[in-house]
Amino acid sequence: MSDRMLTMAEAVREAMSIAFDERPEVFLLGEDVGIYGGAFGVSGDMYHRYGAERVLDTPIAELGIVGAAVGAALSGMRPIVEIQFSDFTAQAMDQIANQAAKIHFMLGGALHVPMVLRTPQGSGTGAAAQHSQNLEPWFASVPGLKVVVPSNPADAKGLLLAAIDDPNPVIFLEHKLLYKIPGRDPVPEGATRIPLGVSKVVREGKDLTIVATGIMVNKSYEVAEKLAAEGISITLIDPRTISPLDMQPVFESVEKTGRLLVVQEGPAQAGFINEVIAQMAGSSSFGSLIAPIKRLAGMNIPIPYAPQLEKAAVPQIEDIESAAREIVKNWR
Amino acid sequence: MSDRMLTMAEAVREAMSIAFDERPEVFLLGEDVGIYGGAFGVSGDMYHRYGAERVLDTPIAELGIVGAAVGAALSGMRPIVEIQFSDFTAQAMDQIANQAAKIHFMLGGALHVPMVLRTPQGSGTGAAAQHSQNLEPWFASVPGLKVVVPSNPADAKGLLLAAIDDPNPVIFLEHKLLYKIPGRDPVPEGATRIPLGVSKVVREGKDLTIVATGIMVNKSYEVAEKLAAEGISITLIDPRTISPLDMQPVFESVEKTGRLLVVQEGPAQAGFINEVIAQMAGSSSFGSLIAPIKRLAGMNIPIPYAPQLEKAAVPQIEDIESAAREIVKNWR
Amino acid sequence: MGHPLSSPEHARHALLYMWRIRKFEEAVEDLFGRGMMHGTMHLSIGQEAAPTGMCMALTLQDQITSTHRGHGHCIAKGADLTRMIAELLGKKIGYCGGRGGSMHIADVETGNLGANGVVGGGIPIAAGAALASKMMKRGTVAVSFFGDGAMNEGAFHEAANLAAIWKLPMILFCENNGYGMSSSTAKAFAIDDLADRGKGYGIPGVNVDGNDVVAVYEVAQAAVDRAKAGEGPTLIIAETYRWKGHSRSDKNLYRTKEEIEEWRTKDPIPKFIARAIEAKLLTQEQCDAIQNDAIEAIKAAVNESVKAEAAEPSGLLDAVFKAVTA
Amino acid sequence: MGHPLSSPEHARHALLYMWRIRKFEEAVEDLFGRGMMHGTMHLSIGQEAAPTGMCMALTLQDQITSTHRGHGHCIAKGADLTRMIAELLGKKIGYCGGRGGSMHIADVETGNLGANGVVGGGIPIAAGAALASKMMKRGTVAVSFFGDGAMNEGAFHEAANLAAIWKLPMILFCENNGYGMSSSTAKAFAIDDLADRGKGYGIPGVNVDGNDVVAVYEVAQAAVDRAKAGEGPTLIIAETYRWKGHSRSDKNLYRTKEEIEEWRTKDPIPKFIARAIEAKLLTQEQCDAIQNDAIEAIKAAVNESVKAEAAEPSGLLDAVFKAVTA
Ligand SMILES: Cc1ncc(C[n+]2csc(CCOP(=O)(O)OP(=O)(O)O)c2C)c(N)n1
Ligand SMILES: Cc1ncc(C[n+]2csc(CCOP(=O)(O)OP(=O)(O)O)c2C)c(N)n1
Ligand SMILES: [Mg+2]
Ligand SMILES: [Mg+2]
Repeated sequence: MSDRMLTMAEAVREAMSIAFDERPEVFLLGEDVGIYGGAFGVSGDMYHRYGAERVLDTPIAELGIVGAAVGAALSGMRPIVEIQFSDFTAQAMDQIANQAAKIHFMLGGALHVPMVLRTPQGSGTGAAAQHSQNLEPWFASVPGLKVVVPSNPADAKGLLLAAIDDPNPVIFLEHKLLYKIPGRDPVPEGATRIPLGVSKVVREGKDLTIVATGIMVNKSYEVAEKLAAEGISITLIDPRTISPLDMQPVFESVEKTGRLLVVQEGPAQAGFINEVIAQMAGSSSFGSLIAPIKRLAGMNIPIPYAPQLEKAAVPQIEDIESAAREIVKNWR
Repeated sequence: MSDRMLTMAEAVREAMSIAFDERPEVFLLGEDVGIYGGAFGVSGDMYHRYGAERVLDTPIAELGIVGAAVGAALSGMRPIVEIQFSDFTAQAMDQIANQAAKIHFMLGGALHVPMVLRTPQGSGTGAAAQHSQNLEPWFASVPGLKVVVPSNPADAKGLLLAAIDDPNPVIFLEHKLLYKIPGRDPVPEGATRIPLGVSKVVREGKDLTIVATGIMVNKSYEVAEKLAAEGISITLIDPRTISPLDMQPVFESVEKTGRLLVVQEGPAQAGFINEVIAQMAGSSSFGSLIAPIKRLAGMNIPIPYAPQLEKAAVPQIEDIESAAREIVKNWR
Repeated sequence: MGHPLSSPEHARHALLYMWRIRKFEEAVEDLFGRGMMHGTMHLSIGQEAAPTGMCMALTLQDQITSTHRGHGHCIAKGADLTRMIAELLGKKIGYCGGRGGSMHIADVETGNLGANGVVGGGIPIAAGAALASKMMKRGTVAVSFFGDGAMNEGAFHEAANLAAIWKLPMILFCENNGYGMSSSTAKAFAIDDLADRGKGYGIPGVNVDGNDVVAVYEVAQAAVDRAKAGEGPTLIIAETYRWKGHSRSDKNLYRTKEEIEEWRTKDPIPKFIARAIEAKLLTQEQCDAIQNDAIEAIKAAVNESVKAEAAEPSGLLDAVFKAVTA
Repeated sequence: MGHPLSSPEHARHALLYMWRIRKFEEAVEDLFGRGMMHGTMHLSIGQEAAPTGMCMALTLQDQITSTHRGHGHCIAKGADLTRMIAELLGKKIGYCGGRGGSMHIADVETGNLGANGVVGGGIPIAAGAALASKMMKRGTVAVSFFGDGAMNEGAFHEAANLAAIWKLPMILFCENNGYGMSSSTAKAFAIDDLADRGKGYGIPGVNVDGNDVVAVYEVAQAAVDRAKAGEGPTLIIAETYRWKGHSRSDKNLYRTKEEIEEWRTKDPIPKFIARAIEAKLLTQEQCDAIQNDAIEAIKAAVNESVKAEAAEPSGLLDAVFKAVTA
């Protein structure tokens, strides 16, 4: 393995570039993905390397461009469509949920939609309520979409390569705070794929199982390392793809630890992470639980602007730490 | 109390008419709500009774008309906007989730959006995947929206009156199979309101708690009556508003029954009903559970067309019955 | 294909396909009436010339997207009648295996990317198909059929602009039947001529009598030529009328009996028969035989479909995703 | 208000508000540069004449919806500078109590329904405000400010058509600064004249030099008169230019230095000063004093805001819904 430390923006760009080199039918379209290099710099120099035909700048028209991606996907291409902020998938939900997600099933398998929709999500940039959402429940609740939430550059690269290969529509949700920071692990060279639908056990422990997604994986990892020093031993599981969701490692872990903490950035209410809880609460591992399942998630509020408010709105490391400590201490 | 048995379409029309009579600022807009009387006949003769200015036919432009409702609501009116099928809220999600839901908070309370969005949802009419969805997770996961799912005409009337009074945006999801059937209870005359955010205990029992929404309340009721004869005694709770969600009666009931079955028509994965499970699994009543929490929900598939397939896709009475029986028998 | 009046075969094709559509719709109405069909139905009786004329300007490789009122497009593009009826009856051999029904029939072999239950939903998809054609240098065109009502959806706007700026080989084909459900174009538009919509995008807008299959073919062929020459999209507004209600629940409260009657006199089928006979391409007898062929074809399709095996719920879960092959 | 050249007071107002916008934006840039502000910023330096001219045709009761680049609209409509700066600094006294920031400032008292982080998001909202005005016979007009880029969103299309068919008292005011982020109008449109978009809706489209506050006022006043007379909406295309990058991350790779320099010579402020002096409404000295007034007003606003109490997280949960009163 190499020891290349990339940021997530670099890893995503590398995955796209590999796919571009492998297959002529892969192309990228979106607002300002061309000479501007993408609002978050993800496409970067791809416009210069691959030209305006494969790195296609679009007008500001999310419904139209996702629809165009769907139509191109039906016709032999493999579009990657970038939506500048995941909040603006709201404009494109018809093409995402009513068209892309349903076409294969509804048409009796006659057609399929090999499309990847990449979009940055999450808070922390001071961009307020319309630019900071985590809309996982919108996508994860729609049968026919695969939904990926990478938590680090190496996974992002491998998962994106698999997503581009996939014959089905994949929603790829990149946390914008992860774009500029390198991961803990090096990013392998070459076209190493990570299959969709396989959870990753990030670390193992015996007192508590934490399931976290996206940026919360990093925060939970820090907590796990810190609490290890205090003798609290934590298993951390990152589902990586929230649809399809691989619960097996969670069941197995909870059977050992008896305690479960689930963490996401988006609002608690009707949040994606409830799916983890529902599957757990309905499973045969249920009897292993010695504590109520603890859910730590964003407040049920739109993301506020001012930094001190924005921070309060989503789980911070200290919140995870105290939640973890509390469960282990209170339930023995 | 009167003994008027109305259908849900009649009850909704009655509530709108009362609000029209009470307040000049209430109006209805939507596709074909005028002379056509609404795609499901809900507005019926209101066009003739109130005129084209207050029962406003629109072009086919869901984003525009919801946006117009938002703007009118900001400017002193109280619009009721009808979207012909809830599937087409997909077109309007920006105005629903990014505008209506967030304006009050995001603008620091300067403005508010007293708007009701009424829309039929659900399967059972042979209209296939793009006309049959239950999109509760989309709305319930967005802070700033209130979400109502009435299960019978009397509740629909009282809840809609409260929704129109509410200074906040309310999504009102009417199951289309309920439109034409009378409820079990008579619909009171006059302007009786039912406050949003109060769950209803439909019947009480001691062996099992069922939480069901919308049309599943009726199906669960039948099951409860039937199983009562066999000595299985069931508490049935209808949250009525899924956001805000009133869990208190659920906690209290589960403390008595020790068993929980949650039922919804929409797909299980990331479904709204998971919120009930998550709150239960994290609550102090958790220890009262003697059985894993059973979730009964739609298959994770788009709704298929053919009647035999469509039926298989969502919980039927027999499914609820066998789930209920199984929990009670297997967990003692 | 070619011009409907360019040879007896072409004339026969035009007439046969219009009859097929008409007779298909009548059969559907009948099956619904007899309770053998489920769901709803959107009939295009009276509108047969528009898809027939448009599709005669296309090859099998050219693509279309269609609408809730899509039987005509599907038939005109060449779909198999049995698989269509079978779909409506929820049979395994139906185009969607019973999963889609009337609003989702697609036929990959004839380039039909599918009917669509969402008004306007197919327009951006057709733009994407046209984009793929351009990127892959396939030399094909993508036609989006839609109604007058769909033109007020954002989807129309965004797709039209994409087609214009990228000079896509696309045709925006509006079947203007005067109503979007109960909304007349007079109420839903503040312009008299829907073709003016093209001006906002830099797309030529053409009006045509949508009940004249010859006229429709001619504007369609010009638009196809333009698209294939790399000159970009055309907006075609074909004026037509639906004789039947919007769907089963329609009580026709928003229009007059007189209006319906008047349009019935503009029936596209006798209009073309007269032209074809006048041009000495077909005789009255041949025309009658063609009508009969269509009737027989639909009957056979219904009979076969009725007998076919019903779709089964097993396997639905596996049908959501296309399997990933390594 | 009235015509910028109709009196010394009017001339002073026009100049003062353009300076206020300019100096506000400079202050914002400075505060960001010094790390005192959070998030991003969209500056409208160079575009001051458009909102100033438009808003001089409005009363306090007339409403506007604004954009991500909304400081100018907000100031031109009459908002309090301190509460604006305070919002950007996340202070309790800010317009949104620190919850909204630059992209969500609204000011009910001056009829500003809010900036909007969503491109095109405010256009249907303005149509709704105009609808309310019409239904309530308030006699007011609603103006939606938006950029050239927003015109390709479905929201523009659907709202424009509603305004047209319902003859709403609305003005669709496009600040055409030539770019939507990095997309030039040449790339994003296949028409040369954006005002042609009006033709598809039956809405008159008017072009104006957006850097000439007098010319903007004149077309704006005509549109307001038309709207208030019940004749429906007008689309105004005001040609202007943003001197600064789209936002903080912009490296200006999509345009040339020469282009930026050329537009700097078309600065709306000296242009108006020359007109006002020529018309003998203001002297050079008075003009200098006005500039100074603006500078002082902004300084005072910054000073007061910096000292103000920060917004606190407590109470956020209760701020989501407006309380229901029985
Ligand atoms: C997005 C969306 N909105 C509303 C509907 C309900 N609906 C189905 S067909 C129709 C009328 C469509 O009118 P038009 O486009 O003119 O086609 P026509 O029915 O006249 O063929 C409506 C409103 C829908 N299917 N999709
Ligand atoms: C729906 C939506 N899509 C994309 C964006 C990201 N974005 C913010 S401003 C902008 C450019 C807008 O261009 P224009 O409307 O011309 O306004 P200008 O910035 O030139 O004032 C873009 C793409 C957004 N905020 N909203
Ligand atoms: Mg029509
Ligand atoms: Mg611009």
